[in-house]
Amino acid sequence: MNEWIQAILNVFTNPTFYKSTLTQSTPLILAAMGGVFSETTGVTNIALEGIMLMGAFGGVMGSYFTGNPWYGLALGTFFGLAMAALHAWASIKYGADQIISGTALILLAQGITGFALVELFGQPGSTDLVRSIPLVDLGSFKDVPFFGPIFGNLSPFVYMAFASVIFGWILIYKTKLGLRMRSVGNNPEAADTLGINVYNVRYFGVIMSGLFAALGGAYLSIGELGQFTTNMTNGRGFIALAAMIIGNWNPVGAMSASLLFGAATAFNNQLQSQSILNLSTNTQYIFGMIPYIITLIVVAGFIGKSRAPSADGIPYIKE
Amino acid sequence: MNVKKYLLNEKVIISLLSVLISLVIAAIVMIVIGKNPLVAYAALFYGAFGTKEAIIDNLMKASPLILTGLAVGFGFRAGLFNIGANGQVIIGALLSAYVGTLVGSYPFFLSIPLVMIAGMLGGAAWAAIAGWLKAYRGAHEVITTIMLNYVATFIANYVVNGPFQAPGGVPKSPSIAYSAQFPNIMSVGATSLSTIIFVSLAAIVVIYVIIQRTTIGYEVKAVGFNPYAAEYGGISIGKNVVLAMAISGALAGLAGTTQVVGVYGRYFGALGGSMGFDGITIALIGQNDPIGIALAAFLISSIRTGSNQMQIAGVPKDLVVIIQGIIIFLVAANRIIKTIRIRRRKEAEA
Amino acid sequence: MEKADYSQYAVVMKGITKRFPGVLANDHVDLFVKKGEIHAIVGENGAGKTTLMSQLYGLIRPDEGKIYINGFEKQIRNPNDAIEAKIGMVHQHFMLVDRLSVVENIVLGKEPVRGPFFDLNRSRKEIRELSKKFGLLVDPDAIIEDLPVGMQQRVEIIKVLYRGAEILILDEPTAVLTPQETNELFEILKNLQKQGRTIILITHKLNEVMAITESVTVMRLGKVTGVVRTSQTNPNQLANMMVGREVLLTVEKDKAHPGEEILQVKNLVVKENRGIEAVRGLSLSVRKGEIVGIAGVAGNGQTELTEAITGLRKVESGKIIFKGEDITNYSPKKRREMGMGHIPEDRLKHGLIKLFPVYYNFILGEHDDSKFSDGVFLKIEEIKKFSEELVKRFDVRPPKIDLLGMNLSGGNQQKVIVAREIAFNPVLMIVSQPTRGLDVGAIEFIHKTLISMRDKGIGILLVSMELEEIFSLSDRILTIYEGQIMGETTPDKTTPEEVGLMMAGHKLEDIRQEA
Amino acid sequence: TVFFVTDTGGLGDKSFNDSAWAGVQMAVQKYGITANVIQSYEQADYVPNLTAAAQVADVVVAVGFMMQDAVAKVAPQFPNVKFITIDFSVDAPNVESFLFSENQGAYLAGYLAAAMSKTGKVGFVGGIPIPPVERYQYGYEAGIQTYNVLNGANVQVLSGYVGSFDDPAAGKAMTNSQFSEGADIVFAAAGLSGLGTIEAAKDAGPGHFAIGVDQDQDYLAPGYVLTSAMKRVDVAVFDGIKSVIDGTFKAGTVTLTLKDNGVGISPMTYTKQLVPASVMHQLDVLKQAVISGQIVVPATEKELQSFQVPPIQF
Ligand SMILES: Nc1ncnc2c1ncn2[C@@H]1O[C@H](COP(=O)(O)OP(=O)(O)OP(=O)(O)O)[C@@H](O)[C@H]1O
Ligand SMILES: Nc1ncnc2c1ncn2[C@@H]1O[C@H](COP(=O)(O)OP(=O)(O)OP(=O)(O)O)[C@@H](O)[C@H]1O
Ligand SMILES: [Mg+2]
Ligand SMILES: [Mg+2]
Repeated sequence: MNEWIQAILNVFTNPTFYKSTLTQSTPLILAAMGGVFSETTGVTNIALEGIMLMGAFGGVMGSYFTGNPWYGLALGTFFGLAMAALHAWASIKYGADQIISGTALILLAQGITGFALVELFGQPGSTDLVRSIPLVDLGSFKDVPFFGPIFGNLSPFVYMAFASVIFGWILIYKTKLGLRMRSVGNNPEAADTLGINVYNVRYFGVIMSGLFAALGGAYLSIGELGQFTTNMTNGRGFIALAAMIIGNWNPVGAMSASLLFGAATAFNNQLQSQSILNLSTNTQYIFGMIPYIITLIVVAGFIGKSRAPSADGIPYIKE
Repeated sequence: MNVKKYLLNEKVIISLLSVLISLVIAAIVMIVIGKNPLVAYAALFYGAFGTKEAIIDNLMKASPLILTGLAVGFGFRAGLFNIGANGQVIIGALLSAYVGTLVGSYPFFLSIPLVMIAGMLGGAAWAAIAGWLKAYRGAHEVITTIMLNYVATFIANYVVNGPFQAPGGVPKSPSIAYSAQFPNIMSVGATSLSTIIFVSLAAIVVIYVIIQRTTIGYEVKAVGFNPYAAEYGGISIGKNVVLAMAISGALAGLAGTTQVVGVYGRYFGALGGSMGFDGITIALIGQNDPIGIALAAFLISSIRTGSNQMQIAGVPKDLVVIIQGIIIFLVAANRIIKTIRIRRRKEAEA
Repeated sequence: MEKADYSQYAVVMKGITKRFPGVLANDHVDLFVKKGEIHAIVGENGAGKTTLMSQLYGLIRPDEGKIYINGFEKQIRNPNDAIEAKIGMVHQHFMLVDRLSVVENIVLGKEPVRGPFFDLNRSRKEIRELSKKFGLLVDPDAIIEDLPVGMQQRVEIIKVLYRGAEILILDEPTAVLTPQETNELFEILKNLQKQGRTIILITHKLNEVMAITESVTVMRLGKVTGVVRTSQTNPNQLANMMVGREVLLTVEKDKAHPGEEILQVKNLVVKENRGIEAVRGLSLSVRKGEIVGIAGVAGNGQTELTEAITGLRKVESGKIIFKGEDITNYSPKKRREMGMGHIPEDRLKHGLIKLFPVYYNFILGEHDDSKFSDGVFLKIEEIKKFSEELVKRFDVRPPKIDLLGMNLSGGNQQKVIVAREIAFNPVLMIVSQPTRGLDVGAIEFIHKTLISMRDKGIGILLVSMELEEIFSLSDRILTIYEGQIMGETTPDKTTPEEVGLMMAGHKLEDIRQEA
Repeated sequence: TVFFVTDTGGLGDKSFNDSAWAGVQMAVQKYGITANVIQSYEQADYVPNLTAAAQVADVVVAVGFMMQDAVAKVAPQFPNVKFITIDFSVDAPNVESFLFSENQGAYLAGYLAAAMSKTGKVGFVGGIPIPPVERYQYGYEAGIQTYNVLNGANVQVLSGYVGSFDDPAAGKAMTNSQFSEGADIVFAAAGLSGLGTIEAAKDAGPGHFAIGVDQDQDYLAPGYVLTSAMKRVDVAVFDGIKSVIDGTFKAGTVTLTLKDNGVGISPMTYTKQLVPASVMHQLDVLKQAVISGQIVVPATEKELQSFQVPPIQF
């Protein structure tokens, strides 16, 4: 028992736990923000996973062909926007079932990335290594005890993630456009009678979701690893979806939920790395469950009912 | 009634057109990468229907998809989005595999029902967790079912590597008793058509009847359409949410069972594959209508089965995934096609 | 044909025709509305009033016909065009974003901004000014879903004025208002008229037509069946034009013969959604064969009271006794089984499942009764037979039992609910707002039905915002104010004024003492 | 013609599927045979794919223990088709099965890691605990134990699993955690997730190393991959095909070990110079000891617990 307390103590006193929490959360925050944008305007976007994947691939592709990771970032986000545009086109213009459309886009993303991987890089599975976005080096700050190691050199994506939350919150709750987004997401008919172009506002929301989700994906490839591997998003899009719901479709809430999940994952990694508990291999399975169980408990125990925008997922079709 | 017929025809036409269009788009891609689409599609068709094996394989792939499709579809009827079919498949399969190893001494008419019940109970219980959490703790089922999927996967990996591992150190369960295995209708080479296909067909009928003809179906739909009115009508929302999830999960669990008792004879590996996730697509393409779901399941299984031959014909496996994506996308956006057709008609008239 | 001069008219609609699948909603309709007048459009449910106005506001496009605004022909393709033409519409089913605040709803689409930001303070200010100018007081920061309908309607009107509308369309504005609110609304309308606005008012209430309009257009089955100056007509004549037959605008009933008490409510306390006590220690009783009317301004606890009695809402303290049994904690189901019927206040929320066919809606609550189910399976044949009978008996239109609930007009939706609740012959009926939004024909029918139920010995608790309805139906009148009963009286021993005073919070004995 | 049927991992797994395909290619080069591959999308595809392959091919290569049952079903149906299986054995007259003692290669890697560690802590990152991965893990840990015993050291090992074979980001995070707990050399047996470990080593900078797996992965980050615990699936597949071609095909199970270079550690193209000659020598000695059977490298958790390091003189 004692060594467990000791181990857990170690985890929480180790700056890496906090840094890891940040890095694990970053893709989730960005993708969840995408979800918030889309669903605030009333379009469910289950395709986050697929958009992330495209973002990740585009990032590497751009960096590979130009040698400049920032162009990679641009290409990645462009791919993300394209995917989102497709989703928007189908579900807004043609009142498509948004969940099927999303599912389809996930398949498309898996197919396209896998296919292009072979066609462009001549090998399946993973691309060559490419230049990735340089870390933000805070110089001497790195030497500040405890905080240095955490914030000393983080990927710019981490800052982007938190910036996107602030940006999202202000846009949605403090601007005219945000007001229109919320109205369109809750009662498009009413917005329409006031001469608001429901379709355009929804296009905006969905397209933005493409931008953010793609950033989240690009982080994984050209932020973390400098290469793309098949299905490297590995379900993060769905976790982000969950985070958005736990966060009650609110940027800050979604961020908190993402952080929670990131922390749970970091905790799991750090705890497994404690030498004082020499664990039998089978316990690894139990450890793997930790993040998901924590999420379940939180959702069931503490979060009240979360309330989707009233018109979320309902196509708006005028006769 | 005629109206419904008309719609159904319309639906079928749309789906077919979607398939057609996406095949055309994919063909273009193939030409671009210098493959001959005709050859590829010949292979696709041959791979799905060309031989006895193909047809059998196709049916065997379709039957669990029908079940997960029904599972998700039933959830939708109650206004629930069960993303968790995958987890329910796993738990169901594990339980029936476990029971399957115990019933060796029983005659098949006991052991077969037992494994099926085990699978359904497993899936039902697993889904009911999410149902309960929604009904009484207000937890959104999309979150809980996603999380439960992961947990189920870990549990499965654990038991087949530990307590429930077959001798030989490979992560798979011991094989189930012979008396618990579903008989085969016919075998061609190593490919066998198992009687599990009947389970799926039966499920279609049962679910259709439950939805259309029973009090349960009435209450579940009422809760799905308008919980307030349901409560006003003396229908317990909580009870029905849990019940609907449980039924949905039972179907998914049964899908798991069929794989254990009809395909692998044991639990092993990623037995569920993506069939839970496919269930969502299938349910939606099939418009939550049991018949539609059966057709949708067959559509997907045909593509999957044919795709292997396509690979042999030199088409990358990912291109097949792309084709699937496009088909589903077009089915989702069936209005695109509708509009096109209406324009056509207008032009025709003019 | 010579070019007519419409310059004296704010609105002219000529030969408007609109078809919906299977229906001719408007059939060459002509509408002439003089500048500065209040013009009524009346007609049965489904006559085509809303459709006509929807075209004037650009929500739907006419198949044929022209629209002239202030004498000039105008293409109105969408609400923007309408807004630009200074036309505003208050919709029958409110067009408010319930999660947003009053301000946000009002300025939506025409938001004041400061730099990149939406300028909340300026919006507040502008709205306060408007409110003052027209005497429409609202709390700018309240969230819509927390507001009573009366308030919501004010928001709708301010919304229209905020856009500087000169021509106001109000579609059944009073259907959901209390008498007080209605009077206030009319003051506002008169006030607007004085300031030169033109107003088109759709209503089913002929006394309102008589009260404030200058002229009336009557519609029936999509056609105009008459245009009259209000001063030259009377309610009965209008009613006949609408329905095409004689209608009784007054209810005829003989004396009640009450039996033993069937429902007792003892110091009931119930909270409303936000956790504030809405019913505060209220007691009442209903006997067999009598109609007990609850008069009161909306939002004084009526909703919570009826929901508590029918088991849809938790009781904080107090007792509910039904047929001598304490049912305070019984489930809605149990109460139904004991014979308690309920015509709910909100027909779309509680009363009806819009996506169920009519024949399924007819068995809601009875679906597991042995009549319709053998425990497992529904007896579809019985259900359909049963439904066909009801549709005939209650003259539901269109008489198709597999039509979806949502495709019935509110009027017919209400008939379905009433029919259902009567059909399982309860011994007690809790009735809320039974005729809200219905046309005179439908109202007449429902009133008759309630009386005949009473005469069959059923106890009825009637909650209505319509004093007239309370007076014409009730055998005893209880007036509720802030969750308490201000006093009990009977129609013949009191006056609307006296009840009105109680509705405003004066206890009966105090009123009587002063007199 | 040769047909290669992958398991659901598919080509590009940077593991046995890739190596097997490499082996097939070698054969193609050498003998000018034609070869084709079918990648299995899901488990349910194993039987149909093997069947389809067997219908047209002379030799079918099946990789990954998940395919055991499927091969057992299909092989008997095609008596004149030869099956070559990797990582699992099937008992049939037309099946030659290759197994690997991954633990032996990992054993040397473990010893090397322990010897090279400055911090006295080394790490292990696994994908999902499946037999081959576990053999790597316990062999590795045995190697470390050996180093401790023979050199009176106390190098500790931190082991963790990321729960997936295709999540490099997760692999990187896990590795960073181990670095932060003091490890400076981390062995990843985690398929694509292991790429994250290599990336982490690069980020952590000089003094940190990853150890690659299955193939020689040293080239992926020259100077940061200390070595790779290899498993010559390619060789096995090639030999198998060769045996069919020159008619020496022999049904049965072959377990490839250090002895026949079926497993081992990479030549350390980029890191040799970092390793003291003494350590190189000790590795040789140990290698011989394993080959001679003086050392029996544990392959399971149980065997590891009862593992006794024999007294070895360098
Ligand atoms: N969305 C619609 N789709 C099809 N038909 C419609 C639709 N809306 C109205 N109709 C048809 O148009 C007719 C007129 O409807 P409308 O809403 O104008 O009636 P109304 O006069 O407003 O009735 P009420 O007094 O109940 O408001 C209806 O009888 C109906 O058949
Ligand atoms: N989607 C629809 N499809 C077909 N008919 C419709 C539809 N919506 C409304 N209607 C028809 O329009 C008519 C009036 O519709 P509306 O919604 O205006 O009724 P309402 O105003 O609610 O009626 P009431 O005035 O009694 O409340 C009804 O006859 C109804 O059948
Ligand atoms: Mg109307
Ligand atoms: Mg109406």
